[in-house]
Amino acid sequence: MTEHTASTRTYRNVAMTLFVLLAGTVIVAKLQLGTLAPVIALSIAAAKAVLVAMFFMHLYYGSRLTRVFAAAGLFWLLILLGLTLGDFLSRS
Amino acid sequence: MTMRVLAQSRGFSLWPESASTSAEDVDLVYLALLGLTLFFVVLIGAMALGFGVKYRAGAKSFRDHPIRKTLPIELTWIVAPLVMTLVIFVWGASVFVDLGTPPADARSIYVVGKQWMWKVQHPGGRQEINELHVPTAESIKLVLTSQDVIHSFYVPAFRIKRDALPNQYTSLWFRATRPGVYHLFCAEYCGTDHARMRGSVVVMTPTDYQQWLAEEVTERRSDGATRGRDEEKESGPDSATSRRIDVSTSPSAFVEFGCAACHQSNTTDAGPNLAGLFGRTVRLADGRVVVADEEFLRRSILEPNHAIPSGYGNSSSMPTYAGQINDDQMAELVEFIKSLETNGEGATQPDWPATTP
Amino acid sequence: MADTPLAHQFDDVAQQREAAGLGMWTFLATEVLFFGGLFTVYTVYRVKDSAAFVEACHELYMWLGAINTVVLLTSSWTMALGVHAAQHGERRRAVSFLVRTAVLGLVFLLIKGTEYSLDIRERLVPGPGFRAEWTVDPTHAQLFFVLYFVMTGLHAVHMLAGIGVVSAMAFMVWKSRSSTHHANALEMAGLYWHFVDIVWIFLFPLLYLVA
Amino acid sequence: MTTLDTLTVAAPSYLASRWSLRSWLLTLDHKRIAILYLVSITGFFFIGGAAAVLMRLELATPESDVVQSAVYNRLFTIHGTVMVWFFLIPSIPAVLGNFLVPLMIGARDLAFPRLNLLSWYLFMAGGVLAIGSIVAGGVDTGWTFYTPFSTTYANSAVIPMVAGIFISGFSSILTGMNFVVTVHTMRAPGMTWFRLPLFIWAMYATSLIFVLATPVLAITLALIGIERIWGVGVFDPALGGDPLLFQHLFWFYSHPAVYIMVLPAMGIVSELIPCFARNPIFGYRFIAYSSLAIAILGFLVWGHHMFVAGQSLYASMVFSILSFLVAIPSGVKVFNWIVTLRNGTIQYKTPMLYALGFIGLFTVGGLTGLYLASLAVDLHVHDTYFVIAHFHYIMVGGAVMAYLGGIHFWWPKMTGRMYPEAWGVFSAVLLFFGFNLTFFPQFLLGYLGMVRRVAEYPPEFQVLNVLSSAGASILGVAYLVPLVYLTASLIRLPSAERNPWKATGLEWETSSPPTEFNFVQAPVVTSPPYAYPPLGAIAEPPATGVQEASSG
Repeated sequence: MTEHTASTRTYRNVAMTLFVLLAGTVIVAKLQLGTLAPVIALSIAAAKAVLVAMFFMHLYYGSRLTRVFAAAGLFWLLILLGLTLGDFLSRS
Repeated sequence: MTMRVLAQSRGFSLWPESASTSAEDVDLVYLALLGLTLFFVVLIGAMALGFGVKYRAGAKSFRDHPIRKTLPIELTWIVAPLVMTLVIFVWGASVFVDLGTPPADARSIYVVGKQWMWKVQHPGGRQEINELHVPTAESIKLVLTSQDVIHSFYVPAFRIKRDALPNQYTSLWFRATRPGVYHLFCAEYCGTDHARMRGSVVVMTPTDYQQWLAEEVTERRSDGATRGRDEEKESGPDSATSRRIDVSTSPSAFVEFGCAACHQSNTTDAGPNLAGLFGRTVRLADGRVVVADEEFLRRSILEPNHAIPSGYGNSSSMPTYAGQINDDQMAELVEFIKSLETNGEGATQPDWPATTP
Repeated sequence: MADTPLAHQFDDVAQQREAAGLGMWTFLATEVLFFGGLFTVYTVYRVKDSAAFVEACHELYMWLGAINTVVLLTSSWTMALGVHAAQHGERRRAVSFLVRTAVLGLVFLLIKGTEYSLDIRERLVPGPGFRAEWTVDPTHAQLFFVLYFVMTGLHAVHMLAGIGVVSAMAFMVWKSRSSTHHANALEMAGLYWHFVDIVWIFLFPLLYLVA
Repeated sequence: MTTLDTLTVAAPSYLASRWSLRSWLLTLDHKRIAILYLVSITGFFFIGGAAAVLMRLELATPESDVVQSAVYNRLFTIHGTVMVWFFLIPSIPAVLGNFLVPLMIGARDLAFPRLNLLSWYLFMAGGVLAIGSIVAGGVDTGWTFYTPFSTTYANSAVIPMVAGIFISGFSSILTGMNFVVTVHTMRAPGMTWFRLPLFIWAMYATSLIFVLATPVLAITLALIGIERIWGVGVFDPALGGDPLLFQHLFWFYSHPAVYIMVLPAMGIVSELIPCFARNPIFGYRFIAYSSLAIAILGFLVWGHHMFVAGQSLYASMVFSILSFLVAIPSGVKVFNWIVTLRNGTIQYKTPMLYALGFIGLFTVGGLTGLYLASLAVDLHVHDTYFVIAHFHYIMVGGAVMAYLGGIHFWWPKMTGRMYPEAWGVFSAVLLFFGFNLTFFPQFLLGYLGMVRRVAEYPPEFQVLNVLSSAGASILGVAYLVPLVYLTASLIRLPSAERNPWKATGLEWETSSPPTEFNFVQAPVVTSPPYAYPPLGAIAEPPATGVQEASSG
């Protein structure tokens, strides 16, 4: 049977990247960038989440079906968030 | 009392009365949908019945009709209904947009829902409970809010309905066509006596309506109404003449809460000039661009910080009036601000910077 | 993993393993929408009442949040290493990483608890005792703290469950003869742990960095 | 009895294998869990039904004379909550789905039998809490729990009811998870996706909704609980919240929930029509894909519940057009079912009558949905009896008709007994007439302007209300009749053959009732479903055994 093939070195690299991203997000927050700040902070969070999901959670090595399942939750969350927010943002 | 009259005047019927222009618009879309429904019900019913009889077990029917290609058939019953429904969508949406956009000259009446009654406040301060008198042939805009839970203002004869939300203004408008007394219901379940939160809308000819207005005024005067007479005279629908904010003609709430101290056109720039504000598109300090409608005015009084006009810093020096001002006073203030037209000075003052010149 | 026990409804171990993986991901999809409801509430109010939320957010201890993020990211790392060790038959290593993961989880909760107690002292708990002095608007500041406590509280409950599962797994792997015996279950526990980590990855910027 | 093969004689049926109470309460067998669900939801159905009977009794006159408003408000809340969460949502999935999904795909059980049992216990725990809230004085919020009424103003047992629904939500989630994983991983050799029975496609689509929508309801109800218990604001406008946000979250679940009810019903009808028309189903792939289309589109239309609630005009437009679109895949199904009748040899047995009744009533229910999707007309009919009539045509005329059709169809498989055909036909016809008499007048009432959730109404609405109440009494009888004869069939009536309908499908290849692990020999599938032979072949069963099924 095939095993998930991430090596401990991959894990270390991922973890280090995660720490760097965290440092980045804290620094950006301290820079007071105004309206841009939440966008950057959330983009970095998304990048971190993708790293964790792809490597720690083995999505990168997983079947396409598993990835579809992982994406489904996110997709439906976007439906909920998008249409709800759409209402509030388009009120006059 | 009117309820009883209402009850006796109505018999069994299968079609609701219609007494507004909106009723005709909505009925037309409804009839179109009814036609669509009949078409499909007859089509499907005839097919089911035809096949059902012809191919029943024991019937000696020919059962070897060739199976046609599936795809063209499937596409037919995907595309044809799609086109029909899209037509109905566009039609229904355009009527809805019309019914959601009150004409500029509409007369505003404030309606407050509370468990379990409707309070109506006419411009000028006249009030009714569970009754709404309106003239025919004039656009009426109802500005709705609620004191407690969500209610919904529903007049079947006008085919219109709008939820009244606590802490927020919503609105609807109509133009009544036929004098008469019509049901007013609360359509959103609101607690124990929701079923009894009923009233009536009395539609009158313009002459009768003028007479009714006069009666009301006389009654109020003989009752020793607390409000000044100037205000009643001034804040009628035609009174929105060009003028400055004159404390002597402004409603008591405007005086009581000291609005004039900052918002008078000729004072310092402590607060923006309110003349001509209503209905304009204004730019805010945080870059947003909003339309100053009733809801905007209401919220600005309760939460001054939610929208600070560009040029007035980042936080408002105005205190919040939340908890101090009641719905009647709010309606009065909003109506008063609406009645203020540009007084000439507004053009030179950058108080409420418009987005377009 | 020939020594993974096979339940009666499955034909073979591969099928069982696939079912478990899909089941776990399905469960995580429901968790995404469970937290997603809260994220939606938060986002809508953040957009509607941004000024009050920005002011309220300044009251949080950003550094404690950042440290906690480090703790959780590290725990995800040790969890991944624990699963890796179990799959490669290194039983002792697996147990040690699992214990480290659980301990890091406890450290996270400890820091979070400290932060809660500071919040309580500063009258940031919604309700009658909520601090009244806010320049923008106390009502919406309170709304921010309701969401802060609900979201971090729900996350903490998930952490508690995760710590329980990881500790139990550590015990079972320690007791079992072969580390691969529980590798499949351990992988599922790992998925859950990483998911809870991801939730925090989003909670941190949303709650602490909105300014 | 002669058709029982030697294989099944060797192993006892799932019903006969063990008799103790413990063997039922701790069973991991999907078929026994299905029976547990069947018994419990039948109980809930009659609790919800009793509330409906009292409501219709009260509405026979314009005044509140049978019960006062306060009681009436509790009655419609009981009716709504119990029927939605404790009958309709679990009805087809948890009873017929649980029983049939493994059988139809040729598996020994669901992927997670323990979770399956847990889901029944969660369901019962939720149900006990919900009933407890009724005992504790009732709830008067309506099943929609709109804020701020439910959080601040309602003076009734909201918390236990919300907790009960919260807990039973996890039962839905577990069932959905189980089905999704089972369909993906446990199909018999040769059972490709396009050889799956359409009931399985429908259950798969339903499970997607279970898994993806239910958690949002759970967290929303949890927020209601938090707001109510601690008095802090989440949705209460007085505390800075927005009640429309609650409505968004609530309908994000509760609109797709309608498809949880009707998709499985469509799955059943897709099984019944070809079987009793003795004809392969027309447009298999279109029916299969339309289930998925409904499940996905169904998530995008919730805002049509909020056209008059203060939602933005633009959002309303988007939700309106999407609501129109969701009608298309439903229409595709109806047309395909009808055309399946062509060239067939139609037998009007009880399940077929229910299936045809479903098509008629669902068509009316679906088309009247367009009125509510249309922005202009919704302005008038929103929150009136028009809405009540519409969704009862979908949920009762649709889902309940199909559920009863399915129960009759698979009754021999589930219990090993036949039901009395004459009584079956009688109650199906009675149900159809009773239903229409109850709910058709409500369309008229709605357009006349009678609002929902009222114990009192203007007297000019009385005639139609009396008609509706009269229909309800017929409807009530039509539900009691099957309860009686189906129960009696367990004791008195003859045993069923393995395949009394000469139907295709793996569930008919095993004994009636099946053995504990369903198939003595693992089935292998080699042909598409619904291979009903054309004319004349009706005398011969299409398949008589596992091996023959796999080759033919």
